[in-house]
Amino acid sequence: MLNKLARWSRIKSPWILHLNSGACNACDIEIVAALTPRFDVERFGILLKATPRHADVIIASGPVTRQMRDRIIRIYDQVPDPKFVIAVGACAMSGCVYRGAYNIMGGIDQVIPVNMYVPGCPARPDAIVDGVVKLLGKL
Amino acid sequence: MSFEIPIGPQHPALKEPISLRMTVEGEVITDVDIRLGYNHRGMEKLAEEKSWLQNIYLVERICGICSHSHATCYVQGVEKLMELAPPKRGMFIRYLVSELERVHSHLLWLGVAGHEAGFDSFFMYTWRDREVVMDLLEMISGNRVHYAINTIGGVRRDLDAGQIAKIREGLVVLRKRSEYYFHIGANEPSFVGRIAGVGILPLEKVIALCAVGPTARASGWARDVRKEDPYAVYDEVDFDVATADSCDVLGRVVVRVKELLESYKICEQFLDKLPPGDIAVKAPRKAKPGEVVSRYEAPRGENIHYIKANGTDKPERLKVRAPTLANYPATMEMLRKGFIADIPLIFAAIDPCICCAERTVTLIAAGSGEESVVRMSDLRRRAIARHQNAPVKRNAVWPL
Amino acid sequence: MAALRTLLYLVVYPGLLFLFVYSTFCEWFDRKVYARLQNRMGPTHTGRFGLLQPIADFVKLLAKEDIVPDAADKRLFNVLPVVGLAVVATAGLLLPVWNFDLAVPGFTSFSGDIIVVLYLLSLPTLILFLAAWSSANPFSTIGGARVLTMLFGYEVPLFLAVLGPAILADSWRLAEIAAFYQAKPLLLLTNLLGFIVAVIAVQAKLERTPFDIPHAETEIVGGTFTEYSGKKLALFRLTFDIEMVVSSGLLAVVFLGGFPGGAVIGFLHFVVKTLFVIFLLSLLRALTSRIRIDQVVSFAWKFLAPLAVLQLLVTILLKGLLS
Amino acid sequence: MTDAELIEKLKVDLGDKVAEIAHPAPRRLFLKVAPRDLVAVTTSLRDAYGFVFLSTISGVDNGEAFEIVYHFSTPETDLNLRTEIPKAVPHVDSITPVIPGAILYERELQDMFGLVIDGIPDPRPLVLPDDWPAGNYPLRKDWKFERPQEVIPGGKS
Repeated sequence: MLNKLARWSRIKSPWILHLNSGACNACDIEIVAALTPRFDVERFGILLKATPRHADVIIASGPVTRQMRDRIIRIYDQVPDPKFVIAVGACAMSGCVYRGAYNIMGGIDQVIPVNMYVPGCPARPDAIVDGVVKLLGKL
Repeated sequence: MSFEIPIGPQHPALKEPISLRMTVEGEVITDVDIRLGYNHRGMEKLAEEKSWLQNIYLVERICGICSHSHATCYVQGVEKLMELAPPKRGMFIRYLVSELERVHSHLLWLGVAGHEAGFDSFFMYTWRDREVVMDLLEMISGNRVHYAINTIGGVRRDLDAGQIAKIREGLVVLRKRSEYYFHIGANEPSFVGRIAGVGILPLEKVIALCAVGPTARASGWARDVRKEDPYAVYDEVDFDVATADSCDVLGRVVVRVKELLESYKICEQFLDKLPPGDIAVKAPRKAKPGEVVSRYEAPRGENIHYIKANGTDKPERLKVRAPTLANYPATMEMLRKGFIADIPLIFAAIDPCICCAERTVTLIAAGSGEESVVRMSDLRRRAIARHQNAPVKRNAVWPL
Repeated sequence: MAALRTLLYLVVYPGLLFLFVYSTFCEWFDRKVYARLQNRMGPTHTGRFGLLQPIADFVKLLAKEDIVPDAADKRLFNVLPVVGLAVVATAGLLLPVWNFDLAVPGFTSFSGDIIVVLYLLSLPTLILFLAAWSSANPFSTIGGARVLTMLFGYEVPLFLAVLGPAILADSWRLAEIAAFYQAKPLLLLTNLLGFIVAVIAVQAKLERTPFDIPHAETEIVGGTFTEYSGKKLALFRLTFDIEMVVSSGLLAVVFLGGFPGGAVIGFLHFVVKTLFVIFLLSLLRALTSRIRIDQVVSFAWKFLAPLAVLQLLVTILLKGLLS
Repeated sequence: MTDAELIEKLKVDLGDKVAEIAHPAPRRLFLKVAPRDLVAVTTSLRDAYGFVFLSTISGVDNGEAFEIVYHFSTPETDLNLRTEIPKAVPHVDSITPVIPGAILYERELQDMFGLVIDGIPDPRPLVLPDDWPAGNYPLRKDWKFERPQEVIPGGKS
């Protein structure tokens, strides 16, 4: 019973933390666009949170740069359990056009475990919303 | 008591990673230090390994907000190297998209400025109306953000009559809304109270520190590449360079809204004058040895690409200088002696596009007069440790 | 029997359970109004019309991992959220929601309870400051300093504004003040100025835009709450929601004539009037941008305090005229 | 002042400091100077011609030498000042005292090419990431990058 309640609340209230690990801004503006009236993720109870301590879901965009790698791990550690990671965009999945550049470690899954991939360059806001909702539906 | 607060690389005011380290004295900033490199991807090295055509798509992904600016700047340089003359219609469509992109970027910026000032309603409204221009761009190019409409020798997609009518309708809506935002931005007392007189950058500093774009124009430095170095079709349209002389964040808001209105004017002229004909010519695979400097007025300021060819199908060197990088020294000047509360506003006022600025650069710009022997990595580790569980002095006196 | 009734008061109505349910409803109302003003929908998919959204947030936070930073003062850090919740819930008890018998002073209604409510409402600010200071994070520290700085700004105007009607009613007891204005509803109009001052001051007390300076996310990340997570954050959020209900209830009693008409009608009065105040607060939140800390203090002392004093002057003159 | 007039004036004023002047396109001038004359030429360009605005500094690895191009512009024209630095002695004078806005671009050169900028006001080493190995300069042509093997999470490698 309690478990059920906890699961229900988790599905209904995912708070997200936006983590940019060296993206080109395209995915970032699409993530922000998902908050705005046309897409309005607050309908699903999704709120964008400022600090990792308050977040449940990390939305990561962009390839991992060498400089950001340690930071990403640290931010991941700061998020309280249970936590989920969504990789948004082709760069966060594999590195996209930057694959092979000297300062790129590859996709975000090279550094932290990823639960969900949202493809696109950049992913559309509706795809991002869909990704978050589907991820939580899988719980 | 003065202590350091780290802003970034993960910070809600910054959608991109950058690290600002402020030494603060109560609420007043006494020193600023910027650490870039979190977003450095090494694109210039990568560009030397890709062909001319592939590089369009790489260059486009330098930045998501001004993707068309970089691609256009690159493509117009390469066309000069290859001695191509793209057809008129193609040029009109290309620069129509670039003006629409300016509209989208400035609307986005207005919203972000509202958000940084804690004015979320303004943010929501501007972004709602930004969707209008996003729809237009999607209709023209097939994608919302990376339009990929440029190709060497012209553009990849044509416009038909129905689309032109839709663009005109969209422009009417946007113009009306922009005038409304102009009204709000200059009249809502709590918003104006936050932005007026904040982040002062006098004209002589603009000149000394080589600031560009709306940041410079808000201090009365009326330079616009479209006007002074009219590339492609800009000598056929009539527009004004928007300036303000208040030198503060309010001036930058005013300049950007004025530029929005100018952009609508330019778009309409493009649509009126759109000639019939082809949209692209075939481009050769290789470019003759040579070099070219391509300049372009991106939404954030002058964008300059220096391209050098060596006769193969790959560039010998592609140097990109994005406007944000040119504005960093000016930003640090603006931040000094400001309030903590003004950091996000001042920083947002240059419309920072960190990913643009960092395709290759790393910089550690020190604050004035402070000679530090600490390695940056140590400093960063310390700042991070502090961020996690800083033992802030308990017996500190707060000069408030 | 009396003990049972007291227990009922404390736990069910108008105690904890009622406050919990009603404050979550108010949060939903606030979010919905705010979203509608911004052209959005607000929560829609959690329960009917998204009504259960705040409860879902609360339960989720309860079920989350609770991190205590190493450098934090553990005892303070752990205990403060509970104390905060207790304080505001106590303040909630003192609201004359029930139709109190004016003749018998009970434990929830006595002469001078308006002062107690006001002071209990000041406590969460201090608790917030302590919480920020004990979490030992530069952002929290700055947030904590800002909390205290703001306190000097809005507290005096709020007290002055709320005391005006009390002076006119010649009582320090909430139920009596309400009864006085129920008898002479026209006199409520003379307190309009004070009402405006009080709404603005309450907005500042609740730290909502334009006064959300202590946790301005674009400046100092989470501000006072940066290090709080899980249960403690849930309790703090609940504290703020209850504080919103209690302070809007206080304004409703003092400025809008209380909740007359027995249990059911009195309750309806309570709901309508508090929601009206919360609606005004949401409107203020949507229409303004965050101001700077120095602007808060100067605004409070240049405009709010003189206006509150003016209101007092009007009240005293009026009282002379009436007597 | 048109480009042609400017070229004439530059030839007269700067004399033998200018090794060569090219004019490949309208509004694009390429000037070549010796490294030792760089600061002097920049100063006179700034004071006498109004070239106060430095767009950027580009560096190119030519094989035997580094070619550095300083891009100046005024509302009338663009001027690109070119100088060549032998790889054996990668030293060049800083122009930051003349144009303060050049600081970032000079640091970038230090970082990417391993050039040494003499007289730069902020001489701290300018590295890429904090853990970047010393002595690697990514934009030199002889520097090659080996991509490390990536792991496929939860799958076969």
